[in-house]
Formats: sequence, structure tokens, C-alpha cells
Amino acid sequence: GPEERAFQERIDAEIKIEAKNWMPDSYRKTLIRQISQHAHSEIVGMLPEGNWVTRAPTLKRKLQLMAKIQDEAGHGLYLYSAMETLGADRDEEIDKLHTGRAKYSSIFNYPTLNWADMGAVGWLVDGAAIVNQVPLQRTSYGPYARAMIRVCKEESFHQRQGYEILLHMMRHGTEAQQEMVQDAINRLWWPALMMFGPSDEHSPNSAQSMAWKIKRHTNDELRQRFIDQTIPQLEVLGCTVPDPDLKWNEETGHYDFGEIQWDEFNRVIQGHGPCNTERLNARRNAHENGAWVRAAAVAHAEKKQKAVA
Amino acid sequence: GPEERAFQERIDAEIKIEAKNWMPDSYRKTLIRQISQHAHSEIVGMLPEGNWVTRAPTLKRKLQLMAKIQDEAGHGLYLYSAMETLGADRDEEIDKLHTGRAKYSSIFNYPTLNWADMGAVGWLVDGAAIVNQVPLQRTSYGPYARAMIRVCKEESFHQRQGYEILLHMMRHGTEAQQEMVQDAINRLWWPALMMFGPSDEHSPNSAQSMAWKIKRHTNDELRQRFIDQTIPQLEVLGCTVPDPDLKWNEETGHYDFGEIQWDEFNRVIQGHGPCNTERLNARRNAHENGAWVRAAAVAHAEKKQKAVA
Amino acid sequence: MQKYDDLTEFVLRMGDSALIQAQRLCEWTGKAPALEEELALMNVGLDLVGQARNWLDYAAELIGDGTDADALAYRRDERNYRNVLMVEQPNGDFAVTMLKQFLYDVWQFHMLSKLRESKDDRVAAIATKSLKEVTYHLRRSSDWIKRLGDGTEESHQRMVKAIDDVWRFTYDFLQLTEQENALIDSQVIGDVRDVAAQWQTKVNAVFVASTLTVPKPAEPFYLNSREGVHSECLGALLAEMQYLQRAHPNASW
Amino acid sequence: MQKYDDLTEFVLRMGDSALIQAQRLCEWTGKAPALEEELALMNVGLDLVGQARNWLDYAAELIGDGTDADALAYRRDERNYRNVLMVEQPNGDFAVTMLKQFLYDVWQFHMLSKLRESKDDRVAAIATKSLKEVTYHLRRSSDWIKRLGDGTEESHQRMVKAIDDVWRFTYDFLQLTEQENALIDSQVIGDVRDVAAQWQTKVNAVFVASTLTVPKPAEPFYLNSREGVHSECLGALLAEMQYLQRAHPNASW
Repeated sequence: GPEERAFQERIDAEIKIEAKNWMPDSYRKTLIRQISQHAHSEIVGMLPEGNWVTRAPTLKRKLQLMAKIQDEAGHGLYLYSAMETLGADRDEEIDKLHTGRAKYSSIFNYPTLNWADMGAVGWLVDGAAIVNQVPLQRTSYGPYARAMIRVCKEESFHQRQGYEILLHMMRHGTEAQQEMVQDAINRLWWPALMMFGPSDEHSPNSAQSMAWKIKRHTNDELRQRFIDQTIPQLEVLGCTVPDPDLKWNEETGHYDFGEIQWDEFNRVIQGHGPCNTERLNARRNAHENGAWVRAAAVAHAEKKQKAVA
Repeated sequence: GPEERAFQERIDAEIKIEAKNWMPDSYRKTLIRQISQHAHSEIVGMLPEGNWVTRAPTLKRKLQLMAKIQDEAGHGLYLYSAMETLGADRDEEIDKLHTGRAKYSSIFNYPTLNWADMGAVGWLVDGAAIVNQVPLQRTSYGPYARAMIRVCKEESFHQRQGYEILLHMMRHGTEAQQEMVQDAINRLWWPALMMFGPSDEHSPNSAQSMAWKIKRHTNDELRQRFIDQTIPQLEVLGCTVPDPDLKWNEETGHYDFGEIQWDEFNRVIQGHGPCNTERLNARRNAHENGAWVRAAAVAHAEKKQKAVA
Repeated sequence: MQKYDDLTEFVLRMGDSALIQAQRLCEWTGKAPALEEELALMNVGLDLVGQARNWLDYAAELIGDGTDADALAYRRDERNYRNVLMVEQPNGDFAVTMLKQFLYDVWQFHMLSKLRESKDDRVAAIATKSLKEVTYHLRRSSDWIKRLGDGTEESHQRMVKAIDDVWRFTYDFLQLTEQENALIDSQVIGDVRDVAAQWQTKVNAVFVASTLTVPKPAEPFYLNSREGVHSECLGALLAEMQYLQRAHPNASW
Repeated sequence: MQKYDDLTEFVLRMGDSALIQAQRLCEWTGKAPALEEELALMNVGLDLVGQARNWLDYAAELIGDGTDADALAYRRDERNYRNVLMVEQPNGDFAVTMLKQFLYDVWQFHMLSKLRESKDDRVAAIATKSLKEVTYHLRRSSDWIKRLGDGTEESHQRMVKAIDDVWRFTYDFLQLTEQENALIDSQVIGDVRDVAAQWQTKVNAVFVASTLTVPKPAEPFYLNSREGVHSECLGALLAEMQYLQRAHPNASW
């Protein structure tokens, strides 16, 4: 129809779609799914950090980690707001998370097993997130694009902080601390690469998302970009990644790397990762235990309104 | 009446009263109160130890503390059994504990604040308990006297173990450990003296209990005995007690000591000690959280019985 | 137990209280009743760790034996901690958590207000900076007391139970020691003698607005935060908080 | 991560499992549903710390660098612990606790039965001594599974939920490593290859008698206790358990 044509023309002309504009139903649904997954990831992502925030080793590191967790709660809030401009309901989408009908980033189903994980999560996980998200600052839906600008800025800060945690441990740490860093990288490297999603030939929705300019690069392109920018940083750390096939390819100007264990990826995505149960239980418990608090807030607001009326 | 006369003659002749024998109602009530308080004290006494059993510093110390806690549960069981021979109901008496109508030893309302407390509790608290209880091995009510024989034997063991914990820390410990020992003694000394109850002039029930040979010594006699036997051990430790008035009296052949803060004692007894709330909440929570377990055990036993019938 | 001079002890009290309150807030990560609260609890905690660091930096300078804020935070045992008893209490449900926060915020607010007038420049500066943050903390926690106290029947009952659970620890907010009075007399610290009354007035006002009954004033008994005689729960809190520094005594993080 | 020779690794696995299971039981002090259980839980825990000490004494001798059982228990971090994943899981309610105990007891029972036939005298001796205790543990925990599974509707539901919560960690009981197979082949340890099947048979039998459904066998995935890749909860457990040794590194207790 003419609406659909006008919509696509607007996109092709790089003019943002706003909440009030007409949009195809499937565009709306795709965005709601993507933005809510992103918001859920921010919220679930607080849990592995919550495992260490009570044990942060210095006041400075504690402050940094608390600030990061606070930012993630903030990201969750902007993203749910962006999602709500599309007519979605936050409670409904959160209910999908709690009942296993909505996804979140697979990486947060891995455990954080030593303090260096707090550095490695910042460096690798936020790093991978940024590579994914930088193009989203130009995504076609205006409220999402604007939320991403703010999110990316804060995540770049987290990434540098994470890297600095690791660098400090490698340069000024004891042998035990250096081992922690290498151990964290060993455990998080492949899961970080999986964050970009299936390889292009197994990513059927990508073409439509590209046409709508929701996505602007394929999963494999982004993964390669992440690897290319991360390996030099790895070398500065003096660490390695657990991939014997990783090497610089003069011809392509990129790093070659080994095969990702897609079995593991699929298993985690399907709910059978090492911490899926713990993460979802934690979220569900928080929600259930908070029900009386939310009810009280509503009841009090109503009383106040009545008193004014 | 003749029954009452026969009862008192039996007591005067040092023949034990047994469950099947006639006894005055007030003798029965006095015993139920005393034995149940004693049983409650064993159970509540596990709580301050539970605060440290997860943090015991070596496997040996962990084993000792676990064994002690196990023994205390066992003492609770014999004592409730002895009490039940008097026609009392365990659940009813425990309910009195949970609703604040029954007492337990005031000492367990003090917090355990460092590892040396586990030694000092064994040495001083079990030590005071033994001084109280040794004469109870000859108390007039048979089941109680026999329970006390077993209890006293195990408590002597705990006392020696407690003392050995402190002696090891004083002789082989760091300065920080030695400070812990003195700190524990400073905090527990006066509460241990209070365990013997009010001084004789304020202990109105004692005379009748003495006549019935439930008690065989006054509170003040037992307190003096405890001090006299403990101070030489204190000197071996190389520690002090927080009592400037404590000194050997050549004339009496006993230690003189300062005035006990009876205000503090009364306050603790009345439920306002430093940990009364925590102790009772812990017991109540255990009981409430265990209700479904006990119900299941009963239901299962009934099913099995039906299957047999 | 280590005892320092009067000013150091006082500075440790302010710093330790902020740190332990923040540590309890950290325990809420991922458990808050709404995402907005997740953010707000962490935000308040962040302010408090910042305040704690400022106080402990100063305490370390006063002690002057080469110690630093991290050593004070991570290597003192419970007998050497000086925090008010309220902040170490377990979080319980959201009612207990907000009540503890509120009772502490009222104290902080009035203490810091007066401490701005300290002759000791550092105390005055830390108080001035902290007060801005605490003004917001107090507004927020007061609002929650009202929402929960005058919300639903359930929330009201939970507040009543929360008050019953923690009120006995409030005597810390009402008492000054001889040493603290000496600091006031010499004007090293501002005149915080009125804080007890101000604390009572504010708590009263918020409780009344929240349909909650104010218990009679708690009386000091046995537990003594200034002498490091804490509740048993502080030991477990420190075991967790200090683990890495204890396990790796010579590490730099 | 520290790796030792195959026998040492195996001995650590047995010892660490007993120790961590016992530590979780210690957490029950004063919280059990009845006084009889207070006694029984502590009694089982006591046996297990005793077993842990025997295994860790032997591991220390095998390592032979002057370490001892206490150093192994109190100064290794979570990446060096070798316990099966089941025992580190949080206690949850009494259903979860008894289920974890039962699943572990079945494994212990069959492992120790076979380990008595080890050519290594120490392994055989520790197994023989431990088996007597574990026979009682297993009888007791089996009885509780039946009582709770076939008790009330509530207890049944709690057991169903407990199985749902922890079943995924049972793969530890079904797998042997190459290194363990090598120990069996050389008869250093008894032939524990049948333990997986025995474990399944016994668990099946007790579940059926308890009106509980047996889930399909858990599959190994990612968490790997032999490589020290544990659940997040182990870190917090060790922070508490090891605190005093960590805080006072040169102390003798």
C-alpha cells in the first residue's frame, strides 16, 4: 500500500521512524522483540555482577562495579521506555521473560567464578555489546536509536574500566591474580563471540531487518570486527585466547579464528546453559517478592489522589 | 496426708522418686519448669555456636564444635524425655518457650563475637553449668538425676575442650589471637557468674527446692565454688577477669569478688538482653518452617500403618 | 580492640556506618521489587561508598602509620568496626530495608548538617559534600515509609513488624559519648548535641504521616558500637566483604 | 588452576565433596524441623568432616610439599576445589537438603563399596571406615525421601520442585574421566565403573517408592567440578568457611 511505500522511502532516505508514524506490523513486532530482549539482557546482566559486588576487593573497584550495575538498571529503563513507544507493555514483556518466552543475551547464563570475571565481562561482554550497538545508534526507529546513543557511551566507559581491571592485575598483580585473568578470558572468550548470534547462513531474519535498517551489518561482520579490535588489546595484556586457530591473515586483513561450538550456543539459548535456571529464578523471585511493595505504592498513590480530589 | 509424708520420708532417706510414685503437685510443677528450662537452654545454646560452626578455623576445631552441638541436641532430647515422665508435653513446653512464657539460661542472650568465644563458652559456660549440675546427679527425681549423669559427663568434656582452645591460642597464638581470648573472657565473665541465678536472699523458691532435694546447694554457694575453681585456671591462661575486687581471701579460703550487676541480669531475664529477640526468632522460625516436614512425617507414618493393617 | 584518638574514632564511626549500610544495599542487586528501585538502591549505595571512602581516607591520614582507606575497610575485624548497629542488621524484606535506611538517613542528615560547621576543615568539607546526597536519600526513604506504612494492609503490617524488629538498635542515634562531647566542646566537630532530638522529631513526623506508631525511645544496652560490641551478623557480613583482601594479602587490585 | 596427579585429584574429589556437604549441613544449626533432626544433621555432618579429614590428610601426603589437610581445606580457592556440584548447591528448604543428601549418599555408598577393593591401602582403608557411616546416612536420607515424597500433598510438591531444582547437577554421579578410568585399570582404586548404573537403580527404586517421577539422566554441560568450574554459590560458601584462616594467615588454632 501507499503507507508501506512511504515508510520504506523514509527508511531509505535515512529519516527516522517515530512512534507516531505508520509502520508495518512486522516492523513493530520485530522491534519490540529486539528492544525487549536488549532490556532483559541489561537486567539479567546485573546478576553475575551481583555475585561479586559484595566481594569487590577495594573501595575503588566497588564503586566502579556499583556504578556499572546502576547504569545497567538505567539502560533497562530507557530501553523499556523505547519499547513502550511501540505500544508494548513492560509488565507483559517482563512476564514473557519470566515464563521463558523471551530471550536475553546468552552470555549471562555463564557463571562468574573469580574477580577477574568482573574485568573480563566489562572488556569482552560490554565490548561485544558495543560492536553490536554502535550501528544501532543509526537504526531506523528514532526512540531506539536515541536510547542506543546513551547506552553506547556508558558501555564504552565500562569496557575501558573492565580492561583496566585486567591490565592492572596483569601488570601489578601476583601470580594468582594473573592466573585469574587468563582463566576469566579462557571461560568468556567463546561465549563472547557467540553474543553476535548465529552465522549469517543460519540467521534467517537478518535480510528483512537489514532492509528496514534495524540491523546494518550481518552477525558475522560484527563478530569479525570485534575479534579484529580485541586481539591487539589481548596482546597488550599478555594473555591468550583458547583458540589454536586464531591467527592474523595478511591477505584478508582480518584475524582467522576457529569454529564456534554452535551446539553449546543452542543449548544455552534453549534454556540449558550453566546458569539459566539460577538467572530466571532470581528474576522471578525478585518480581514475586516485590509484588506487595508495588501494590502498596499503587494503593498509596490512589489514597493521595483521593485526598487531593 | 500419708502420701505426702511417705514422699518426704523417701526423699529424706535419699531414695529416688520415680515417675510411677505419688508426688505433690507443686513438686511435679517445679520439676517440669526446671527440667524444661534446662532443655530449652540446651537448644537455645546451640545458636551462638551455630554462629561460628561454619567459620571454625581448622578441621579439628570444626569437628569438636560440631560434636558439641550434637551433644547439646542430645541433652535436649534426654531432658525433654525426663520431663515427659512427669506428664508434661514437649510441644506444649516448647510453645511456652516460643511465646516467652518459659525461660532459658540468660547467658545465651549474649552474642559470640570472635572465635575465642567458642573456647570461653566451653570453659566458662559449660563450666558454670557443670557446677550447677553436678549436685543434680543426686537430685531426688530419678529420671532427672540419671539424665544429669550423662549430661555432666559430656559437659566436662566440652569444658576441657573449651579451655584447651583458649590455652592453645594463648600459648601458640599471635597477638591478635591472645587479644581475642582476653576479649572473650571480658565479655563472658559476668554473664557466666549470673548463670547461678539471684543471690540467696532474692531466691525465694530455693528453700522448698532444698527440702525436696531438687536443689542441694544455694545459688551463692555454687557461684563461689565456680569462682574458686576457675580463677586458678584463669591464671594458667595468663588472662584476667574484669573485676577489680577479685582477690584471694586467706581467712575464708575463698575468692572475694565484686558486685554482680543485677540490673543487667534482670533485664536479660525479662527478654531485653542483647540477643533475646534473635534467639527466640531463630527458634520460632525453625519450628514454623519445619511444620510441613513434621506433618509429612506423620502423614507418611499413618499411610504405612494403614498399609500394614 | 584498637582505640584511636577521639577525632579518629568519630571519623571511623561516620565512615564505617556509610560503608556497612552500602554493603547491605549491594546485597539487593537483582532482588529489588522494581527496576526503578534496583537503580535507586544502587545509587544510594554508591553515594555511601563514596562517603565512606572520604571518611576512611581522612581516618587513615589521622592514624598516620601508612594505613589507607582500603586497609581500614578490608582488614579490620568486627571488634574494630565503629558503625552504628542499625546498618549492620540483616536486610529482611523491603520494609526492613527501607526502615533501616530511613532511620539512618535521618541521623545522617542531621549529623551532617551540624558537621558542616566543624572547625576541622576536612570534617566540614566531607559533611558539606555528603549532605547534598543524603538530602535526596532521606526524601526517598521518607516517601517509602509513607507508601508502605499507609499503603495496603499487608504493607502496613510489614512496617509494624519491621519497626518491632529493629527499633531496639536506634539508641545509637540518641547518645553521645564523653569523647564526642569533648570534640563538640572544642568545636573540632559541629555541635551535634541536638541531633537526638531532631532525629526523634523527624522520625515522629514521618511515622505519624505513615499511620505508624512511634515506640518509646530505645535504651542503650550491652551492644556498644563505639566499643566494637556488635550484633553477631556483622561477622558474616565482613567475612564476605573482606574475602579477597584476606585471601590475597599482598595483592594490588 | 592447580592440577595434581590422577590419584591426588581423585582423593581430593572424595574429600572435598564430604567437606562441602558437611559445611552445608553446618548451616542448618538451630534451623532443623525437629530436635531429632538437629541431632541427626549434625551427626551426619560430623561423620563427613571426619571423612574429609582422612581424605585430605592423604591428599596432603601425596602432594608431599609440606601442605596439610587444613591448608587444603582452608586455603584453596573455588577453582581448585574438586567437590561434586551437588553438595555445593544452596540448602533451600528441608526437601532440597534431604534430596541433595540422598543423591550424594547413594553415590558415596556405591563409590565407597567399590573403593574398599582398591590396591591403594589408604584409599581402601578410608573407604572401609567411611562406608559404615554412609550406610547409616543413606538409610536415613532414603527414609526422608519416602516420607516427604509420599507424605502430604505439600511435601510431595516440595520434593517435585526440589528434584526440578537440583537434578541437573547429577551428571557428576554418572561420569568418569580418562584419568579415573586409568586409576581403575591399574587397580589403584576399585572398579567404580558400575557406580553410575547402581546410582540410577537405587535412585529409581527410592523415587518409585516415594511416588516421585525420575527425570531423564542429566547431561554434562559446561560446569565441570573436576576442572574446578563450579556454580557461583561455592565462592560465597568458601568466603565464610575460610575467613579465619585467610584473616590470620600465620595463626595456629
